Amino acid sequence: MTRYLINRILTSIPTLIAISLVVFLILALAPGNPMGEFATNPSITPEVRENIRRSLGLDQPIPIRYLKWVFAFLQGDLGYSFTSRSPVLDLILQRLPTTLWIMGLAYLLAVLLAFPLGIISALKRYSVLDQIITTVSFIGFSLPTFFTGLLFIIVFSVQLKWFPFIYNSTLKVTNLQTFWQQIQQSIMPVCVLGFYQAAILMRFIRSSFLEQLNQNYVRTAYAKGLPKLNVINGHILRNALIPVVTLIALQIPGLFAGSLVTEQVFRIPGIGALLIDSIFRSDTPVIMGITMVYAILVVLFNLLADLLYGFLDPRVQYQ
Amino acid sequence: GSSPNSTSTNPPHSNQQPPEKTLKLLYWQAPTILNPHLSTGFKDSEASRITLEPLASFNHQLELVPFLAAEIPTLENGGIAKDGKSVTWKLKKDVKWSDGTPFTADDVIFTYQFITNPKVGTTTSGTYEIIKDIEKIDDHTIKINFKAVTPGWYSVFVGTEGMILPRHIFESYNGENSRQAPGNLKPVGTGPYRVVEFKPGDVVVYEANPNFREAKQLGFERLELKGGGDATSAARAVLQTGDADYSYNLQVESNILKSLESAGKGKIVSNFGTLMERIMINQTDPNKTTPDGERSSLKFPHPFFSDPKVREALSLAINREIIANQLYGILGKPTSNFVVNPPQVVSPNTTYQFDLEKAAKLLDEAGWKDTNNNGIRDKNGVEMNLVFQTSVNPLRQKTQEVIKQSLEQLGMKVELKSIDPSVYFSGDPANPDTTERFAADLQLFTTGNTNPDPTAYLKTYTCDQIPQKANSWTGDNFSRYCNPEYDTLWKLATTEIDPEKQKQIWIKMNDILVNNNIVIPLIHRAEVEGVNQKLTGVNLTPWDLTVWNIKDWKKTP
Amino acid sequence: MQYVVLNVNNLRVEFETDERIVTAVDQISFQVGRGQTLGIVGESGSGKSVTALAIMGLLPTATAKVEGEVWFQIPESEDYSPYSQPVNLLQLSLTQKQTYRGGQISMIFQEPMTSLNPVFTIGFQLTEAIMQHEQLSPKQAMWKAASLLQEVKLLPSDDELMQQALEEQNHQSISRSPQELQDKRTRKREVIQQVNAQKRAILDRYPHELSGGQLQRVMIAMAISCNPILLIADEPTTALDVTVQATILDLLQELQERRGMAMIFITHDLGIVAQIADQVAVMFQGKIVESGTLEQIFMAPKNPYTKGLLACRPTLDSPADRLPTVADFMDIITLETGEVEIREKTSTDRNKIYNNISLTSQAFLSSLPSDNPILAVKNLRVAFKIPGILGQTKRLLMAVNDVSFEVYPGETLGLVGESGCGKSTLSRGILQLIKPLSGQVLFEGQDITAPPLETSIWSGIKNYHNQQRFNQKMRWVRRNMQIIFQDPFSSLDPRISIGEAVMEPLIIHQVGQNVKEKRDRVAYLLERVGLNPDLMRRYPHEFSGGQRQRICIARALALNPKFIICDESVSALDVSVQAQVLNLLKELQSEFNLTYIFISHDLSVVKFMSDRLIVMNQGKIEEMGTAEEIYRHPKQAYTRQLIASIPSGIVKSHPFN
Amino acid sequence: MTVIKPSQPRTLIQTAWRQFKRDKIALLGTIILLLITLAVIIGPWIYGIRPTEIDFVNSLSPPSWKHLLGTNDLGQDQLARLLIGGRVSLTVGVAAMVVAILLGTLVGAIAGFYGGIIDSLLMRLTDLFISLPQLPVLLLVIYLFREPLKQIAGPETGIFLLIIIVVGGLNWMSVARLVRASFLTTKEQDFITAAKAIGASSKRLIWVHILPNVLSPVIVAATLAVGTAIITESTLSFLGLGFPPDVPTWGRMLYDAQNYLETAPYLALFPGLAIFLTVLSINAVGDGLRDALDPQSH
Ligand SMILES: Nc1ncnc2c1ncn2[C@@H]1O[C@H](COP(=O)(O)OP(=O)(O)OP(=O)(O)O)[C@@H](O)[C@H]1O
Ligand SMILES: Nc1ncnc2c1ncn2[C@@H]1O[C@H](COP(=O)(O)OP(=O)(O)OP(=O)(O)O)[C@@H](O)[C@H]1O
Ligand SMILES: [Mg+2]
Ligand SMILES: [Mg+2]
Repeated sequence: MTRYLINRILTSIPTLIAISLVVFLILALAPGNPMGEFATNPSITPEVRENIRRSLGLDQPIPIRYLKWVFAFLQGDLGYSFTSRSPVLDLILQRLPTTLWIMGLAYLLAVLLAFPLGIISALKRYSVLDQIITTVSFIGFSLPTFFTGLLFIIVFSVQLKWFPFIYNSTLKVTNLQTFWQQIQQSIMPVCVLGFYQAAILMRFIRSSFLEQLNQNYVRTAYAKGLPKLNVINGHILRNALIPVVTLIALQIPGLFAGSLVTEQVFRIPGIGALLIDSIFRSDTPVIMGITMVYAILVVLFNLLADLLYGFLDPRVQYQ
Repeated sequence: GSSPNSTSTNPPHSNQQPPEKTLKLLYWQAPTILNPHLSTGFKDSEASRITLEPLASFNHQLELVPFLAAEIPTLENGGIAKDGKSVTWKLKKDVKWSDGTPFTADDVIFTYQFITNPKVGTTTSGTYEIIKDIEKIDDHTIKINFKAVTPGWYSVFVGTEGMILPRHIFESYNGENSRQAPGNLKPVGTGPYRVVEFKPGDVVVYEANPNFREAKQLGFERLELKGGGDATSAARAVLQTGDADYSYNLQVESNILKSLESAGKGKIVSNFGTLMERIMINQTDPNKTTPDGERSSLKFPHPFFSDPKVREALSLAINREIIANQLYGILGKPTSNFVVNPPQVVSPNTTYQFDLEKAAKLLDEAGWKDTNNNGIRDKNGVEMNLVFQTSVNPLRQKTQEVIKQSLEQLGMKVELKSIDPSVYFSGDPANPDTTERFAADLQLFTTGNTNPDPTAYLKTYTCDQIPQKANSWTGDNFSRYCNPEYDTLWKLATTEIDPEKQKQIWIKMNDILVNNNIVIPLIHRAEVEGVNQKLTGVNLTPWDLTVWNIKDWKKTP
Repeated sequence: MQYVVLNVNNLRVEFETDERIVTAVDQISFQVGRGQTLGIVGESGSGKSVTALAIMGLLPTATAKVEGEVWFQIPESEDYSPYSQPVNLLQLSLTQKQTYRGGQISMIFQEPMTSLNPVFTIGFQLTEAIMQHEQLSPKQAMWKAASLLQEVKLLPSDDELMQQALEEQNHQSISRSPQELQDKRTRKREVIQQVNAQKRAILDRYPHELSGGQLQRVMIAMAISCNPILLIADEPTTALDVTVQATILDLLQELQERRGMAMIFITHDLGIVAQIADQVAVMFQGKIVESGTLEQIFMAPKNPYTKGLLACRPTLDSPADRLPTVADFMDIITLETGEVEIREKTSTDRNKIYNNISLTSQAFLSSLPSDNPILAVKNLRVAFKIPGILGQTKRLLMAVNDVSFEVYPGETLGLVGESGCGKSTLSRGILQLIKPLSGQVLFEGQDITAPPLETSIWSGIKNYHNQQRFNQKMRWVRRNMQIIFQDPFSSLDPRISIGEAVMEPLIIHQVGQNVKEKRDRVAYLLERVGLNPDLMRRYPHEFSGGQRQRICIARALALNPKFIICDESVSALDVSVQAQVLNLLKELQSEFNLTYIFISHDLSVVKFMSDRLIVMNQGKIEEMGTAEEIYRHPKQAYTRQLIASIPSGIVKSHPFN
Repeated sequence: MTVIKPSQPRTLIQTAWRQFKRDKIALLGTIILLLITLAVIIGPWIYGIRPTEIDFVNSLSPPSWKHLLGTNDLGQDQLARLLIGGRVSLTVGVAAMVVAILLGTLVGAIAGFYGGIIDSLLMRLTDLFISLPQLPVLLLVIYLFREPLKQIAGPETGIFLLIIIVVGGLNWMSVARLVRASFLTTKEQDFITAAKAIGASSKRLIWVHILPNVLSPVIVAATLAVGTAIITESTLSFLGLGFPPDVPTWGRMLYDAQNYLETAPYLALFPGLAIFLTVLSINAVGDGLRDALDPQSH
């Protein structure tokens, strides 16, 4: 087991190096430039521009920049943002709580919705209920989130005036009142994201369940005289979970970068919003930092998914 | 009320903090740094301007208002040297930085050193190149010596680019380590409010600065400047729901703004500055390539736009009224001038007109006819196919479509192209999609003078500003227009001390560009701010940031 | 008649598939008495499982329509007062059914491998069944589960376990100090602890850690856990080999006697029924065509279908060159009303078939050694790399260990041995479908062993020539050596029509000028194996098991091979179908002058087919000789055990002799 | 005893079709999909109004007989735009899906079939693609290849090719994993050994025997991918990387409509409905196909 773990971790190192190299090259070669916004400003002369480039270290050749970045990264230094001139790590850490809160809640909501609905529609396959659930889930993933988000704002903020639509990241939860405020401002983004994720997850759960329903062991369980609920909860669920849990584990790194669009719509200062802003500002250190953290998470959760798989399914052995 | 919760169904928590004490500002572009000299956009300067101040600023009547200066230098009070080569500023004596340190002439001199230090790489250093040196006369007097005769002495330490930094904070960061300076993220300033918390790209929280000169008169205890999102919902927050009190630069189509404003929570305030939306006509051929791969090279004049009649026809085919009324509404008005502000230097000699028939006649006269009956005019085998590029922005795309429709009626084939702004304006010499490379026949964008003195702005049409491969595409003369007469006028303008004569030169230069249809001015754009109905004191000027007088902002309960 | 536990009256089951209604069980009636065993026999698809599931109430409610009555009555001696009135199982509510299921009526399913939940330990699955019907604490249930496993002999009895533990202790105690030896009480406690640990260890195993036979025992333990009054066993031994089958049958019989259960035993094999049943019902296309006591059915079968079933199973002393098949005894006639009727064939028809008995194998055998062998296997070793637990060092499993033998043209070499002894691996090794570890395979005198595995890309490139030569040779080998697998369904690609499947070798080896020629050959082959060539465009799932096996045979014959390996080619088939296929193989052999290696775990089948026999055990050859010799005078204990485990049938006199 | 019941022999396609016909939802989906396709193909010819015609007098007018689905803020006819835009959206969706499925199947098939070093290399490549941040990659690829492709294929086709390659090229990973897993199980089955025994080459094993058997999960993935591609295209328009602004794709129309949700909700309703109906019916067809193509399920 430990050997397996070490082995896996060692093999993921080249992957990470390749990712960092590819992303770095892409960023270095890509169009755009951190000074874009001042381009039409007549007072920014070519010399000024050159000075700025030098002060950002952009005058050095790409391989040297890359090597510098790698060495700093290995020492835990993610560098400084071009635009805000603050340490990348600080920027990421600053936004982590918000991301975890919103994305985490959204995913939780998705899981809580998707499981019962997916299971019900699998058990009642082809029934009216199944068709309703399926249709709703199709609606869920055929509408872009920027659109559903806006719809929510108009209905719940503008018309009904239930929730604020500007996410206040300075709100500190100190008592029940502020907690309630925090809940209020999180409901809409969490729902928009959660429904979208739930729609996708539900389809997977449904088909995974359908696959198990006709297995022989299910018949055995009924033959023992077990009530239907026990058969579903005890026997089918665990087997159907195996692929689904792996899928969930693989999707979790995605939460880190989050849904860029939802964050944009509700002004949630999450890591996803940071990434997209940085891309538009060509803020290479921030993009590199987020990407690498993301890549590491992907690799880690890949491993976790495998371990989980082995844990859930006794037939799997690590080689 | 102004907090987001005041609109919610349960009121109790809005009592927690009296809403009048907090001012909520909403910027759909979020600030990322609070050092205006290192910033990359106006959003950063806006947020910095709340804590930092220049020596003085122009108000919209073009009068200089002192901030850190004790008085405005004039010829009469001896502040402005007779030879036009220096200016002497007297500074206020009782000013303290927000941490209690007194403000002195050393801070101004340090700011100059910081800005011009090439290792720091400030974005404002270009403006300060005109300075030879700064002398410290005493602790509260400085004398700025210019390299040459400088009629525009007021372009340094004044307005947007003139904010003074505290020496004691930045002294040890005046070099390559400037990006580590804590003052970039938590500035110490002389302004009315000081920063309590800053999350780059998200929010800045300010509180009243107890060391401010007029601390007692401030309207708020606390300011929250929130960033992110899109312009429409920012407008919605101020105009429709009242979630915010003020929002900056609402680049939203005017019909949407109007319908949001009808909700009654807030009003729209337009600020006609210097920005002008223009169509640039390429004087060189973007489709011909030199042996070393250069497009839009000076070697190949444009096949049809080098003909003045064709350019005139183009200008006649553009319906500025429709564009202004239908698309811009309150956001802009049609214009025929290159320099649109300050009013004193706007040319009275130009007009615009929309007349497709006349345009068609001009084209016929110039020999551009549809000889092969494919719907497109041609001459000597050259078809009138043109590429029209701009940046991604709904208003611009719609403008493009309107123009395209007229041009196609006229018998030209138009391909529209929209480029991501971060590429279009990047100035990246390696990228063919920049405004500098101008690999198209027409391009559309907005710019203007940042200073009441338009000399630098008018320089963009001098011959030495043409971006070409030889100078690795630096220079702002994107149209590749070269006219010795214009260049001579520009030289004159830089040394003319008599304001009236200087004004005449500027107007003449403007007329050359417009009447030759080198540039087609479309719209004088307004910057639009959303202001809560109860917020008073907002008084915009084109020559400084919108929060320049935030000390006077108040909110009636 | 004894006390009747189950009384089935006019049971009728229909399935509503999308286009038509299938009557799977058609008006059947039977009774099962206490302590009695009813054997239900019939070919695949005759409705046996559906009957069982209908009694259990496990048919899919959405599509199945069940009519008739299933009366279940608890014997009076048992103390089940509320239920002593007979109840119609078909009319119970879901919750009422649950109390019967697994409690008073339980069932053993056909496939033990998939009938247990792979993600739970067998201990969990057993205790779950126990606690469903009895008020026991988890701990008590666990001990009960352990004792059930002892009852089904998956676990040695307490005494034996204790003995083992004691022996081990004595073994260890040599190194112990005398003081400890004296402390008897601690020793006893240690022994008990060890016994308990052993019990727990087996309960903590997962299904995949047990063999098929072991799993079937777990299923049986589960089924008897709550002292059922009626046990339904649906082909409980089909998936198992003879040795395991024998122990399971013994076990069931013993359990039934001890507990006095009523049992319904479903199978397609009359030989097994003979061993276990008291009453027999013969099903054919959803109907019971004949029923009666065991003696009645075996001694005086009335229905021609029953007669056919009885005759078609090869026995160890059946000398015939051809097996009788069901078709020899009856014709199926579809009446104008749409009903199906069975008509008996006249015996003259039958005799016609038996007249063409060819040369005796004795004479043939004596001529063998003078020929050159068509295939020679020399010191063949085939190994699998088994990954050690949790990625530790790999070890080699010698599935075939130093095997040498020769096969002569025209003969059939039988290969027997219990499951897992390496028969399939050997055949794959011969065909080079697996690379042997060492040894040689000579086909018609040519070495066809694959060149050694390339260790690196460079040596691979260097040996490119060798590889090319080998590939060339392989094409020739593939044309001349073929294999027919055990499972006809999984050895046909479900998405390729059978015509294409048979044509595939022709395409690969570019036989035949054009498509038409190829198609003609396919038609000929299909016809030859007894299939209608018009069915060429159908897909495997549209055929029955026997037909599918014929398709596989046709495919193997397509290239006119000289040599065919039949790897358990009939094990998965009904006895009645098995007879047809065996006959076909024999006919083809004489017609095309084929040489066979015939693999099976069923000694009687192998003996019927083969001239010479090889008995394999744990990768090695145990015994080799002529079939008669080995059967009459087995030299090895292992061989004797194999012979003993074949269901002999209690029928003293064969109905046709 | 086996009796061959005389009945017409059927091909797999015929059986599949028979099975498919019985699935009412799938059938409905097919019909809707056909209608939509037909509408966007011939609709623009029949419907007289040009989609680009600007008419400020009639801007933002609600649905009426003159403009069946109303007009946008430039006074352009929404139905005409919807029909023209549908062509682009549908082709982008389908083509990007084809790219993703082809790439994914290829990688998955090779990795699953050959195993060993090739497998682990390809799977690392897949990991790499999964952890790539897609936006910068999009920016780069479009920047690098827009001009050359425009030279070759013209402005609209060029960007079209680019978008399908980019959207497809960043969505193949899940398909690859799926196909690989199915390959691993399928290649162990007896019929593969049987095919090897008659001398079938690796190529034949992959193409003729294994691929058709792993098709059904791929089909489901494919139907999901069409919807994703249509929506991704709308996000691309949102980033300014999509088609020229005067090409009204459905996603772009939806994006443009967002500011008019209160004043002119019909602007969002119809493109939204179009995307939804298309995605829904494609998914229904996919579900039906999966069931129908599995010969064991009949
Ligand atoms: N769920 C079902 N839906 C439709 N038809 C079914 C179903 N289950 C069984 N059948 C049909 O009922 C008939 C009897 O099947 P059954 O499983 O009882 O056969 P069997 O005698 O047990 O065969 P085997 O020996 O192969 O197990 C078959 O024709 C089968 O196709
Ligand atoms: N692919 C494999 N990997 C590892 N071990 C294997 C593999 N295939 C077979 N074995 C092992 O090799 C031994 C011989 O297997 P083989 O399949 O040849 O047995 P068999 O005699 O054909 O059995 P059966 O009658 O069940 O078909 C068994 O112990 C089996 O577990
Ligand atoms: Mg059965
Ligand atoms: Mg075998």
